[in-house]
Amino acid sequence: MSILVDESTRVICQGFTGKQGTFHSEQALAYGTRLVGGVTPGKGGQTHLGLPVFDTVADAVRETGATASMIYVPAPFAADSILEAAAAGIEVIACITEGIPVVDMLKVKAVLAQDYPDASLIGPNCPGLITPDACKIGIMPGAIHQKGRVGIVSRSGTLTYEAVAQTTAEGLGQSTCVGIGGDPIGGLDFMDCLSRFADDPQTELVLMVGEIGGGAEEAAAEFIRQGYPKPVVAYIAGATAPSGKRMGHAGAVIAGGKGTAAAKCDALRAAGVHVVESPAELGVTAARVLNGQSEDPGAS
Amino acid sequence: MSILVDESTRVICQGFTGKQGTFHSEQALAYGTRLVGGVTPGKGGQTHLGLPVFDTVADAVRETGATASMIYVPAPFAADSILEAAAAGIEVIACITEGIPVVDMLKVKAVLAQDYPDASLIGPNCPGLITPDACKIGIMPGAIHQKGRVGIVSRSGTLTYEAVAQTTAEGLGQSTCVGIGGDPIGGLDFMDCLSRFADDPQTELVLMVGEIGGGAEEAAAEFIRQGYPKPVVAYIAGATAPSGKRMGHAGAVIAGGKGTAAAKCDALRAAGVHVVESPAELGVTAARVLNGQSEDPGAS
Amino acid sequence: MNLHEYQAKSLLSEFGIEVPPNLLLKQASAKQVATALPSSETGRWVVKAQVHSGARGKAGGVRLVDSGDAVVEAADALIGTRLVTGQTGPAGLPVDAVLVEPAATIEHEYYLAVTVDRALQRVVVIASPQGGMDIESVAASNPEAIFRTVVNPTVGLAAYQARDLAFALGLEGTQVKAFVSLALKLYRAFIDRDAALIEINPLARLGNGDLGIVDAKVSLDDNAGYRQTEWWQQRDVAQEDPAERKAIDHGLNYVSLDGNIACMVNGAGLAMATMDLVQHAGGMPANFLDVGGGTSAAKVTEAFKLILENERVEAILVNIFGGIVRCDLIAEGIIEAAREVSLDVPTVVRLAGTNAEEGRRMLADSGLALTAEDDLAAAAKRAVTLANSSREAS
Amino acid sequence: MNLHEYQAKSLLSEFGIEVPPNLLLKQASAKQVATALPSSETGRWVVKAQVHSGARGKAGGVRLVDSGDAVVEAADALIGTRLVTGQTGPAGLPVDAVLVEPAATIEHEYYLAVTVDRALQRVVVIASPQGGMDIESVAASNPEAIFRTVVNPTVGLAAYQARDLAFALGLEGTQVKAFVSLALKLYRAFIDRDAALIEINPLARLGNGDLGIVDAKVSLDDNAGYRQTEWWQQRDVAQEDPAERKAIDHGLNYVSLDGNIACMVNGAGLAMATMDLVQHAGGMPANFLDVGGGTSAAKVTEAFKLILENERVEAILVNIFGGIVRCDLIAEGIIEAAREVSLDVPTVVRLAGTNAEEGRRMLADSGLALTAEDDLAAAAKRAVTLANSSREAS
Repeated sequence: MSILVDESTRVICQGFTGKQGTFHSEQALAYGTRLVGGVTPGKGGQTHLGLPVFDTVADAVRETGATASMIYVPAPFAADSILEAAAAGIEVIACITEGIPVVDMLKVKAVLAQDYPDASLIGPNCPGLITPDACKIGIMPGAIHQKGRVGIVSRSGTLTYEAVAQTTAEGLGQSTCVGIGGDPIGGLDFMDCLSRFADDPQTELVLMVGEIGGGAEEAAAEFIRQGYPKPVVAYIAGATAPSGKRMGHAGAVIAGGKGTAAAKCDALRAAGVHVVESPAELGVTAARVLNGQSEDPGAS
Repeated sequence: MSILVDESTRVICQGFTGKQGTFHSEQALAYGTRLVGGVTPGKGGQTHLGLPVFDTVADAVRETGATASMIYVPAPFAADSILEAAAAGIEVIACITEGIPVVDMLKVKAVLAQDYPDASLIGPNCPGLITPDACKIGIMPGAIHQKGRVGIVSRSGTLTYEAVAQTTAEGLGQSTCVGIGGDPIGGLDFMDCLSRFADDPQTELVLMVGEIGGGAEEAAAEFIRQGYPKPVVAYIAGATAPSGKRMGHAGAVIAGGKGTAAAKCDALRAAGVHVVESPAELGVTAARVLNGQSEDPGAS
Repeated sequence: MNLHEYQAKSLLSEFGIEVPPNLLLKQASAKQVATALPSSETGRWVVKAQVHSGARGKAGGVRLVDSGDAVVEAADALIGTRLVTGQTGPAGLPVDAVLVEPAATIEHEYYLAVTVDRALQRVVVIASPQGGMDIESVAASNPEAIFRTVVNPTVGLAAYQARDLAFALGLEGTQVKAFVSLALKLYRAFIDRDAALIEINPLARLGNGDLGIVDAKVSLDDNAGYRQTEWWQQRDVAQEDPAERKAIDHGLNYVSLDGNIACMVNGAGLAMATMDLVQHAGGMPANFLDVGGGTSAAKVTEAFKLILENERVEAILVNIFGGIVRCDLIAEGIIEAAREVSLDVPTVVRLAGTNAEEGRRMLADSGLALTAEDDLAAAAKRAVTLANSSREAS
Repeated sequence: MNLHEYQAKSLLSEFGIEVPPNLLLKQASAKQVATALPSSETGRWVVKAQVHSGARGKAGGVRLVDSGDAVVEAADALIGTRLVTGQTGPAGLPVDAVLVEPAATIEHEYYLAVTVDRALQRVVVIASPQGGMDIESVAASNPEAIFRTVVNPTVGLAAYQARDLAFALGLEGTQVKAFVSLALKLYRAFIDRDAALIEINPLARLGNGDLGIVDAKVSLDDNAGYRQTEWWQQRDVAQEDPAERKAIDHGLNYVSLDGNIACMVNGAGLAMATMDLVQHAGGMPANFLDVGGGTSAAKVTEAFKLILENERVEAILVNIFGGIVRCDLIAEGIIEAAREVSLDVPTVVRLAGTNAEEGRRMLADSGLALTAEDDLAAAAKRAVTLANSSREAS
């Protein structure tokens, strides 16, 4: 088992024939992802990487039965691509594109909630998601992953790879790794992924990688506090980041005390999460917790 | 029992101090409705009809505990009033105002679905709703109503009164009467009311009054066909209305065959509904059905 | 409210939509044609009667000509006449202006429209590769040739939705982009101008492969007149039924019909129900007339005047269920009206609801020859009987 | 991207928002003041330094004067200087222009802002009756004096929401309508101009009871520059940190910090984590530097140059986890850069992920004095040790 995607997931690529789409489609295929085609409007009927190209996502879904999509469409058009995927019935939409204006994403979020509540958006501005040895939808280096016991959810890109590499090095492996992206307005958040990991029998522990800014980690802490069935290990990047530099807007401020790494770590610890101070300790901590060598941090 | 409102429902009036709001608030009070105050921005703190006036619906809800509102605000501002009521936590919003632009209502519908899925909007452009001897929220003449066994849902105003008067004359009375309004974009539809009547023990039969145009009656027919626990009597106004006169736009046409009184009656009959040809037969038919004198119309 | 074709195209061009160059003539003016006729690559022009009706071509309202002189001739033949189409009724509509455009080389005709879908409670965009004819006919004969997309009001029409339609129509290359651009602008125009319908039919694939708007129809939401004043000021009342127009001026909702029993009712639903009852009783309604919610005595008087202008009327059925409107006020209006217009048509009055008894008493006391009925069906039957006997008597 | 006050007010006035009459001076010009100084009812004017910082008043950047000559004098005293506020750091920001406005009689100061709430994933409008100071201070000391309303993107800010805020602020009579009108226009401006923040602070109740905008701050969404080109062309690079500006020009994300260990990392999260590790190992990061996803050799070279311009740097920690970016390309960049700039600062390189081995081999083969580490924590520790010993050695 895993969450969101597995070896049977049929995937398409939006922005298939572009440079990014081509490169990462090749990588996905090389990893063994069941990539079944792609979409580039106006190139319908052509073949690319040995796979069919469609004019629209609706065509691609009808012809291939795809249920997941990875989006490498340039930022000015990516919000539209997300909606196109959702409207065509795609269930897992990983939008890798960075630089989508906030106003566009505000609307996308509202439309998804209204019309496509069952679609799971990952991103934008994210590395994508991967279920090791099964399905890679995104830009992460496949080779560092190993099928295993840890579910990973992260706001960061390369920092996720760090967490992956450490859990692989510890021999724990990953069930599924989801990079939820660092944009202010995005799709699945920590809570959404945590609740999916809770239901996944393969996942024995969840590793959460957060950053300063916003209140998503606090919300996740509250969610965990209300009763979460699996151990959670967390790291929040940015303890040493200069405050006020890019956070000096009213929205962050009014949250009052929220947004700093310290506040996030406190909230998570209070919820019983194993918070590590150093990103280098993610793997060893996960291993210790899984091997029962760590007492309940809430009791300490 | 009843649906939507009863004798304990605390009601406010939006547009309270205006001419319409004042007149119908007086009528509501005279009927015994538990009207607890009203809203007119800028007149907060005043007293009107012996009741407190508030600047905002939020204030009114906080101070009075109101859960229902009747709106008599002029059309250019009425859509905003609906949203204000919903945002303040009002559960039953009866918007009597007619003439609200369609574009405004499209947005209101979307926002209600997104943010306030539990709010029930009645109307706009409707007579409101009444639970006899308990709560009158609207412009219907209270005196013709009688507490009783028939639930009434209608797209029409005065035609509803006709149905009410007939069921009163037959000694059946009404559980609740809901005028859902005749505008193309509105709140509760036939189905919404049917499903509420299905759950209401006081309602023994539902009387449905439709009109030509749109496909709401066909949708209700399909809903009933899938298994409805109570008998339904229906009348569709406009069998003799000239077709094409005001219906000649693409939206109605593409529905293909839908929209005429004949098509609606056929759909309802096929669903087992007792369809009457004459609006004068609503009361007697309801009485006959309730007294077990009518065989199953689907079998005839 | 309907716009003329020339108004519709002007409204669309406000939103950056390209429409053909044109010349509006309100009289056949050789001078104006000589100076302002747009050039035509085909050497031909179309002269189109500006009336609020489709099916103008079949009715002779669209003329294809090949010179400036012929433009003047065609304009002269149309302006000042009444055009009778399959949609206008026998009286037709007055042609007060013609629109002259260069004739295009049309390779294919598409259909494109934006409207509201009542069932879905959303705006829909509708397209078909079978344009140039009534979309109703396509819907009846070939429904799979009609493509629809439902618009979420938060984002409005999304580019992918327009693209889906473009590919469904079989468009290719630059046509896809042109179609997407057009559809997005049409949607914007629909929302920003409070339209009820915007219809481009046909949308043409021209000889050079470009897409071009040939005919355009725009109807505006009657509820939004207060904020679209620029266009409402241009409303052409000459195109409206005089009785219906007069009704609107008095806040009444009136539709002329072909029968002999006039109806005066409060509420649209009850008005339709009353018409149904008249027919059920063996008569034919002469009109739909909803006197509305805030009815006054003056309004009732105007309603009577309107009804009596129809010479086919042999009986009047007044059916009022007092809710907001009080029956005593209605009675007062009936009495005033009966005195002001000499009410010589048999009239059945049925009053119910608020202050019905007082209204009935006022009518009884008035000394007027009115027939009162309490029961709805009985009132309709009585009106039909009276109409029949008045016909036999005359 | 931040706008100057004068730009912000110009942007707002595009949306029909009334701003005070003003005069922008880029040099202290007696002639310009004589001809273009807006009249002042109070007989006084404010001369405000145009810098990208709040807290200008306390820093002497806002001068209250009572004559045209004094305007010139104040402008002369400000233009060409650097203004050091509590938010700018010790170097301050250059004052290249001042904005002159008539001084108003202010009865009360309110706060009003539009921004995005990340947690709610919606736009929020924030208002407070305690304006004129940092909203952060109000949030800390008096959070119940801050009112917020969350905007649904389908309708945008609704009139009732603005009214709720107006009443919450204690506004009365015509002030309520004025506030509602202002808030709705601010929201429209926020959406149409892709803002990240619009802040009116203070919004003043003037002597005559009217509401007036005193100071306005606008930041635009960095992602939307491509469609807000008019404003992006007016970006004032003189207000930006020269290193940070140069970084942006090269597609790098750089923030100057006070420590001695320079960091070069790919990805913002890993960059912050690397800084945390440096501190964990007993050092202090000299900068945040994200070389981004599509990193090239040229970009790495520029990144090294940027780092080395900071004289406090005593060691460099390169931490690359290859995902999109290949470690061999990074290695190539490091080698090129080390040759181009004479790399005399101890440098620890940690490469992981895609092509990491090849990258490591290239570095080893280069003959450069680079320290390679595989482990993240070890790399940070090594960088700190090297910095300490290089300091002791010098």
